[in-house]
Amino acid sequence: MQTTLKKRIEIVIEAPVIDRLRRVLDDKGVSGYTIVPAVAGRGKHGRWNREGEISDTGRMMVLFAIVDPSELDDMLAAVYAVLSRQIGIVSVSDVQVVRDEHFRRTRRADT
Amino acid sequence: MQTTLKKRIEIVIEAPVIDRLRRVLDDKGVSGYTIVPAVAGRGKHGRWNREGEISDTGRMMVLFAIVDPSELDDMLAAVYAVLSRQIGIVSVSDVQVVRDEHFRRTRRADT
Amino acid sequence: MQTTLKKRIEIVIEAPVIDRLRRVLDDKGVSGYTIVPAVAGRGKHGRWNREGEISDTGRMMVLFAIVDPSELDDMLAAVYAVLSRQIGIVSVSDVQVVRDEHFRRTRRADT
Amino acid sequence: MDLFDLAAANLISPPILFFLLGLVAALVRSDLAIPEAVAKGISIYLVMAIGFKGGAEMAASPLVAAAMAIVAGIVLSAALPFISFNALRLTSRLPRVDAAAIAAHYGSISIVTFIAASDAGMAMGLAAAGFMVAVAAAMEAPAIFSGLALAGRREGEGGGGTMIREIAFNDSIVLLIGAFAIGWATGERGMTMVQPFFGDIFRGVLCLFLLDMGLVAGRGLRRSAGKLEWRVLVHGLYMPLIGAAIALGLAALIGLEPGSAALLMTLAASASYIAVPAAMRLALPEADPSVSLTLSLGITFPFNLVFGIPLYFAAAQWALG
Amino acid sequence: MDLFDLAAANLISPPILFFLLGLVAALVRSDLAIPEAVAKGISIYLVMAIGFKGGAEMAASPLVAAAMAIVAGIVLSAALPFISFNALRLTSRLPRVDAAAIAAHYGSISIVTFIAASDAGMAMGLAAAGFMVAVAAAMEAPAIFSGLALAGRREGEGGGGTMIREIAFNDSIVLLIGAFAIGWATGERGMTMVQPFFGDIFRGVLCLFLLDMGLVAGRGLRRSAGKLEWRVLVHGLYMPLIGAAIALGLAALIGLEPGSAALLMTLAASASYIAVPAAMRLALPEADPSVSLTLSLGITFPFNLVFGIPLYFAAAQWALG
Amino acid sequence: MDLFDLAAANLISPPILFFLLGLVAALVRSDLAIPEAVAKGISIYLVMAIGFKGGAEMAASPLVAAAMAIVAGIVLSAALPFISFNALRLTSRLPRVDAAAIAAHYGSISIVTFIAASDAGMAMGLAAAGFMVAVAAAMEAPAIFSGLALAGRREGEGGGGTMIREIAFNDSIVLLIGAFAIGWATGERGMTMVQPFFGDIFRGVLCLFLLDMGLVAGRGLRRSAGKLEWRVLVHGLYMPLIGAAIALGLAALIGLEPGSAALLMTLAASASYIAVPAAMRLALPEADPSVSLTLSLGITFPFNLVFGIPLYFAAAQWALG
Ligand SMILES: Nc1ncnc2c1ncn2[C@@H]1O[C@H](COP(=O)(O)O)[C@@H](O)[C@H]1O
Ligand SMILES: Nc1ncnc2c1ncn2[C@@H]1O[C@H](COP(=O)(O)O)[C@@H](O)[C@H]1O
Ligand SMILES: Nc1ncnc2c1ncn2[C@@H]1O[C@H](COP(=O)(O)O)[C@@H](O)[C@H]1O
Ligand code: NA
Ligand code: NA
Ligand code: NA
Repeated sequence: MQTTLKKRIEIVIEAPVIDRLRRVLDDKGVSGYTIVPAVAGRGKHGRWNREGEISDTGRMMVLFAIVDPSELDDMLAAVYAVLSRQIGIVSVSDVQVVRDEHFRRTRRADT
Repeated sequence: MQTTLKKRIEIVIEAPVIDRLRRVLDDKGVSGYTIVPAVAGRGKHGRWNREGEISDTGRMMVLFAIVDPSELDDMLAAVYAVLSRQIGIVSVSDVQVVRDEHFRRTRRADT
Repeated sequence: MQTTLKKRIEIVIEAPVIDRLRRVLDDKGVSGYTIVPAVAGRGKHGRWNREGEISDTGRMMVLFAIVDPSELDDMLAAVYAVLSRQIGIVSVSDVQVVRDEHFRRTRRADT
Repeated sequence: MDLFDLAAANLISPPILFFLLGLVAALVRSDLAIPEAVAKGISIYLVMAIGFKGGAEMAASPLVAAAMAIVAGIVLSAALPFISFNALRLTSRLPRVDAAAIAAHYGSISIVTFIAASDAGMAMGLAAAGFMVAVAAAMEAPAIFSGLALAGRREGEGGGGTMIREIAFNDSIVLLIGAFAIGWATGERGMTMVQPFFGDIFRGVLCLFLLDMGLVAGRGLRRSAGKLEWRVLVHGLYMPLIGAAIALGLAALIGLEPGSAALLMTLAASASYIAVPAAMRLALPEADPSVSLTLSLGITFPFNLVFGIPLYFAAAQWALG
Repeated sequence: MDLFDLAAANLISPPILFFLLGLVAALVRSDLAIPEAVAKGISIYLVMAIGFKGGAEMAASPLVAAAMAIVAGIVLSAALPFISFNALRLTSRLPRVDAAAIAAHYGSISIVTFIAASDAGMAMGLAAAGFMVAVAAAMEAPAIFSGLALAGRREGEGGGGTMIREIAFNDSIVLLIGAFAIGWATGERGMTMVQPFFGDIFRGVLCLFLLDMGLVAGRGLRRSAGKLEWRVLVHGLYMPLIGAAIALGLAALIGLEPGSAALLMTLAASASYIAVPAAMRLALPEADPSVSLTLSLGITFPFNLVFGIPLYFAAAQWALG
Repeated sequence: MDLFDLAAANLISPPILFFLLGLVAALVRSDLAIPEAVAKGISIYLVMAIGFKGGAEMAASPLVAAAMAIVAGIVLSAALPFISFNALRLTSRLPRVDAAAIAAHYGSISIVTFIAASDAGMAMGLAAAGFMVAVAAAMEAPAIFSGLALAGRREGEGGGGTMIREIAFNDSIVLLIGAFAIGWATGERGMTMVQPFFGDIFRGVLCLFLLDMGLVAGRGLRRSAGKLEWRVLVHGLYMPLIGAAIALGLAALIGLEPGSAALLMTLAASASYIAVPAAMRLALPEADPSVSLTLSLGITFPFNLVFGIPLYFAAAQWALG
């Protein structure tokens, strides 16, 4: 099967800024992303756990986006510009995708 | 530690067809998979968000399966045959696993 | 952008032992991890599905940790020592991270 | 009460006002949101409660009347998609498969609209027969088969037998019929045992649920109403009226009293946004789900809730009262 | 009422019928499902309510009787696993560790079975003493230690001290005892303040919860009943009867009235499917969890709910009434 | 009732006892936990109910009194952060941005503390005016702008206009004001329609919610109290008293009756742990969220709930009764 190399960016980010992150990705024309809820974790800022919480502060969300290698640096720069002072981490890995046409960069997504 | 190369297939797929996807994987004898719920995202079909929804339409699920490289093409072909008209994306990456015996292909899984 | 190679360990583990796993990672000084809930899956032990369940037995959690390659073997050994008899799987992949200072190994995490 | 009084009473009832609150909150982009699990839990409660109450009241219903109403419902569910489909094909440039998918939504029903109408009827003192719950259950599925036929699809494709099973054992049908049967079996005595939960707090829980439905409808509207062709959009306003008018005729034919007739009209007027969208994703994946969902959830649902229900009650009373 | 009447009354009560509805829905593979978060939330509500009510009724209970019942409960919980283990080893080829794990489930209790039995007793007019809630709490943990002993496990292994803490501060024990203490402290006055929530709607909420339990039990059965040896399977049917019989003897010995005795029998007859399975995964990971869970949740739970509870009430009334 | 009686009555009321149960359970590391979705659902219910009831009682309130109370609330919310900030800077070595973030929490309010105080007032027979709900809504946001000013931040940075929108259409403000307006619009008649859900079971649901809040507060305390400087920690105890005292003065000035005055004191004394923490993460990301959250949720919230509320009611009655 014909596959193409893409980059998978995975961002663990505190929930209160997830909307801001989505706006950045939309503005950059990133073709897509998916958000998965985390329920617990640990980092430099200590341990956290969602059970029973009613506030969004202190919870993390995991966002991943599969992008073209050519867009990677641009996108990371944008993400860092906005989120550098927030709590979270970013990592990047290689993936292969099958349907390439799914990942064209679009001009601007609908809101 | 002795590790073996495997492939990690990650499928983001609309919720109404997740049972059909499971059936395909079971029939192919894929040794295992795990499903994680997504809560929001964006793609060619627009933005979505789970909050307050009561219907499964319009939500995505993330399924990942760690399989032997030899099974990969077969499995992708099967997945695409069934899901090509549905909303979602598929990506593949390399992973190392430690306990290899966990990933033997079985004939047919129980239902 | 300056990136560094790290290892991403992904552990699918039965929920009742997740606290034990967290304790092991804290003791090893692993700098961070994130836990994501799975909702369904299949493996050698059969199919499972969370809907309507009230007990934690039989559900899986996905924990991922991004660690320095130098820590990998140590950490895997520790994880296996404790969890070898439990239900679950472990896989490792390569990732690039941007802010390296995020992943220094700490002596012992707060509890 | 005349139509104007009915409309006014409906508009200042807490359930409708909470729905409008949700709608407005979503339109001003408030981050108010009810967790998905809670919304699903409440919808299960509402279906159980309405099913149970309907069943408990079956003692008072002649079975022949029930059977006739069920047949009327099935006919409506199967026939309305043909009207909806042709109207869409005539007035818009929607592809065949999209028109067929939308048509299936309009033949089937929205159980929440039915619940809100039952509650409104009770508040007006226009109670309906218990068997109307069974009519609601019977109307969910037939429209799906009409929709598939209109799309030119054979049953073999897209799942076939599996799909028929999936539709027949669809969660809200199973729950509605099951709770109805339990209510019937336990009767008055059973109802007394669970009255505080399934009866007393029902309308308050409905307020909470309609708040959520308002939020969902409002978000749906904001997201995609602008993208709909206006000829498709107005379909969401006139199709309920067509459905209700035909249902009124059928109700007169089989001799339903006004309360029950208004509910049959509501069922005909309402469009599915849970069962049918899921079925369409399986059977007609080429159909764009956002068009039909915006139409049924963002246009028809609010229209029925705010204007339709008092109108159907007024018409039923005027014609049959 | 004789046994037949009791059984009939139990069978047509809404909670049991909703349980059966869930069971049937799961067996016909309906996709009906209650969200996990809602199911957990309801189970917390039920435990709070039953604990609170038990505590509020403590004013009426002599403390000596309470102490004796608690001791009887602890004895049952610790002793029943030995019977269960030997029966399994004698009749089946289960490995030692699996038999020990199952045995621990049967010594411990199912709080939902207890709640359903309390509710059934109330509906029959056979109220139980408030302290039976404390007996239920006391019976959760001892069986776990018996199970570990039967598996030949020392306390040092598999967590040791940590595990004892985990079991003692187990969520349902903490909540049950805490709510019991609060009910006791606030008495009649406290009960009045929260009666509508913890009292009036209780049975209705129980219906919703048992619907879910039916779904869970049915899915469990469908998934793995076929894989169980039949000798293991019948253990899920006779072991409750053995437990109930011994409990009836102890109840007679310490002079419990019929209502309380029937609850002690129910506790003895019931098998854990929350606390013990989790503890076994930590302490005896080699034991196959699907065997014990299918047995306790898929076989014994429905058996007790549908047949056991009326039987235990009838027997208690016949022997002690 | 004198202060001692009030304190005792408060301490043995089920809601407070369930809160303490949660606190203790978390401190002994029990795994008791209410699912996040359920906790959020319940908090939505509580805000809806309190808003609706407040609105329904507006018929009885003179609008001038309401307007004056709202102004008093806005003044408190905007001014208290300046006191809190200076106290923190004087007594501790907290960086400017952290002190400003904490100060914003103390100017704003905790809606759950307000709800618990309303409920306690009702139980004591010291009802408050319906408009106090509007006062609570008005007090959420002003403190945030004071906090930003104290941090030396212009509105342009960190989101600017977007942030003002996010704060004004914050979910609890929208819901509180919306439910208040609906209650006002439907009045007595509306209240009767939903009394069983929004009225009768309210206190019981509050018990369940405070159990959760106890668990959350206890876990927060366990996790990070040890890391707080004690000079910061005591701020969580004296700042509520300062706020309450100033509020009492204002209440006397504008002529509030004791019940309403006690609620104004409670609002001034309470610290936000939902809206403000989220706003601070957006606007002042350098501020360490764990410090302010531990302080408001782990120290001030339990203090107000257990000691503050009876104290404020006693003081209001003594000064204005
Ligand atoms: N090395 C890591 N691997 C996976 N997740 C991490 C890692 N470091 C941090 N996180 C996640 O990011 C959150 C914030 O990290 P921190 O800013 O280091 O406290 C943590 O609570 C974790 O959920
Ligand atoms: N490039 C991508 N990276 C991550 N998730 C994606 C991507 N593209 C699509 N998705 C997910 O798949 C869903 C459907 O995609 P689409 O068919 O492009 O609308 C989206 O809503 C996202 O949740
Ligand atoms: N190959 C795999 N890929 C992804 N997840 C898996 C795989 N194998 C097992 N799992 C997950 O781990 C759980 C336990 O696996 P097992 O012990 O094989 O039953 C399964 O229920 C799945 O959720
Ligand atoms: Na219809
Ligand atoms: Na037992
Ligand atoms: Na304040």
